[in-house]
Amino acid sequence: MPGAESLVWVAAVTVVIWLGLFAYCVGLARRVRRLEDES
Amino acid sequence: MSAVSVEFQSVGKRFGNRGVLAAVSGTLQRGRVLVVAGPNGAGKSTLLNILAGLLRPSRGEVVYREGDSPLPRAHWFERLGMAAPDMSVYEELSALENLRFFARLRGLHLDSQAMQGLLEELGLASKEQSRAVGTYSSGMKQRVKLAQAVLHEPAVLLLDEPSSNLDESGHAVVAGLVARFRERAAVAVATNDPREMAWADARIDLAL
Amino acid sequence: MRASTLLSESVAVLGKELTSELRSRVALNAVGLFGLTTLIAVAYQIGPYRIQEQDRPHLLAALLWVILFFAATSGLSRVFVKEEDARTAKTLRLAARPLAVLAGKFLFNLILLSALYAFIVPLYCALMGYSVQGIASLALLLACGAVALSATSTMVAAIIARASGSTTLFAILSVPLVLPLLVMLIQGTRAAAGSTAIAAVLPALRGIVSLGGATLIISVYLFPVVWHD
Amino acid sequence: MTRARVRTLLQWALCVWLVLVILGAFFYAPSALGFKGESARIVFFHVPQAWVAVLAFCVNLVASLRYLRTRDALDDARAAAAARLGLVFSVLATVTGSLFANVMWNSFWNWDPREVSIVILLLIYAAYFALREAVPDEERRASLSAAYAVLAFVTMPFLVFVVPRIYWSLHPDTIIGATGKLKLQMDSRMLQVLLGSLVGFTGLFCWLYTLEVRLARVRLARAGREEA
Repeated sequence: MPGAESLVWVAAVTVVIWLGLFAYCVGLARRVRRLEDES
Repeated sequence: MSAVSVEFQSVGKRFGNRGVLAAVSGTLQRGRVLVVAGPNGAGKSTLLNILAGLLRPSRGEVVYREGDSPLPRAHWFERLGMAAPDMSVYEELSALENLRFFARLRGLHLDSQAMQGLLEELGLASKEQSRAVGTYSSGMKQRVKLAQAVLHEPAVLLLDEPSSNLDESGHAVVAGLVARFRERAAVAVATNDPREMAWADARIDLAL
Repeated sequence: MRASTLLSESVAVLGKELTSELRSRVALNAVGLFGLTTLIAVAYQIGPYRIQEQDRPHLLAALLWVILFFAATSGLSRVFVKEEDARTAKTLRLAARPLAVLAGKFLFNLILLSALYAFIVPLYCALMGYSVQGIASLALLLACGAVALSATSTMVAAIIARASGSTTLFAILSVPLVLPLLVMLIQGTRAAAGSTAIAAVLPALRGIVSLGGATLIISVYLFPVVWHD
Repeated sequence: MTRARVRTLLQWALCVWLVLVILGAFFYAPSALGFKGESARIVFFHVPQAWVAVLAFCVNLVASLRYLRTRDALDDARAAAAARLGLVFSVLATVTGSLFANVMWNSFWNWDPREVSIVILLLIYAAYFALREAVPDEERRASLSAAYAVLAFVTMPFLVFVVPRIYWSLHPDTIIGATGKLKLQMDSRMLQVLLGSLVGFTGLFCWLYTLEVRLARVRLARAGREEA
């Protein structure tokens, strides 16, 4: 397998995972902040 | 064995968001029968379970005292006899085998005659005693359950609806049992039956 | 305080289990029939000659444990659920020490499992033409496997009895705990089939004994929590 | 307000660190020899994910043991939070590992011992949540799931050390190799990135974990107020 092709999928997987983790973090942080402000 | 008393202070229980018992206080002691009355769902059984140490109260606390010193929780069950609608005996075993099993668990050295005598006292004729409990009528099962509760002469006796499924003669048997234990154990009876409420020396009325 | 010893109480619980079981035969029938059915299905469909010579050691060992595991699951999960169903759990809880209950139930499961193994394994060897070189090491492996598997399944059975009591939950909870054991047991059986030396099964045996032992020790600490809450 | 400020600072530090790790994984580390193309770069994320999955399992154990002692609902929430994160990261580790296996050996799954181990870990987490779902009463749910967590932890050493040792494995030896020492000959720059990534993922886990615990604390406080 040529290097470029494998680089593409590694990059794609990395991007997907990091976007997912980032969304999880931000969503969680926002929920915590909202709940803590409410109380 | 010296007398055991049970004190409970503002005991309450909730399951999730549903409160089943609001703060209740009282004392169980020898010579005084405590009757817990109230409509179905008011928390009578819950209170008895908490007193037995089978259920952790959400608030308040229960203290057992033997003589003057508090009794550690690990020893509550040894002093306790309890009969309740959700406490069955083994259906595959006969009444006698059941009693023999519970006697062995509690380390009692009872001969068969003592156990037969107890069952007869509770109104279970000796020819019935070696049949499997599964073949009994519900009234006869109730008598075996009561025998299981008092087998080891407990210092604390908790009876939850003791006359359920029993006829007139059965009711008299329970009355006799309560009278017998009033002087040697701390007794609590949870009931709806006006005749049983008459046994009360102290009474707690639970509301919905 | 108590006149009875833990041992006599455990024996009482075990005796009660055995008497009830001999009269109702629920677990015995479930385990025996399940085992026999899967065994016959496997033997009929695959038999001694369908498997290529080079695949025999792997496949026969794995098939044996698949049969034994599934037959056991149906019976072992019942030990505590039946107390909850018959409403005898609370009566027992008040009368017996938790450790006596655990010991009695564990021994009952162990006996049930041993009976299953004694019944199915010789039949399997005969029907599938499975020639085992190290009979002694296989017996040792089966004995240790029975102890480890009953330790795990007794604890899981206690947990599910307090949860929902469903056999599905039993399977879900026990699979991850039992899988490492099964892997080692299959590995050990393969070794026992190929060699008479006990040393051949020793690596697997060591793993099974330590995992089973660790589970038993931790159960002594955990069981009162599960049983009382 | 200082505590909130420290929190914000740490968050930003973590973000910068992780961006550096990602950049490092692609531009700083050389491509690994003996692997197809650039596919080995996934290792910089795969290994830390597996590590966090195991770490979460340990945190779950500690919280469960604490719960059994204190009977504090917050400890139960801690255990559940750790398990939730462990589930997420073990799924990620499984997926990345499986993709890598496909590139390397043309098969997504070949029942390698290490794959079996992570799958069992995954099954344990799934079983843990199945158990929690099945118990409506909160106290009983807490104590049963704590007991199961402790019971499941017993299999842990067998997953990590024993089973992979008995079996032959395709998996490159990494941090905890079957022989117990670092075997994979790594370029020093690769090692730097990998260790940096491990630190970063651990930080990420800590952040997520504290967020989950704060969430649980607020919820418990609210339930307590409703009761009063």
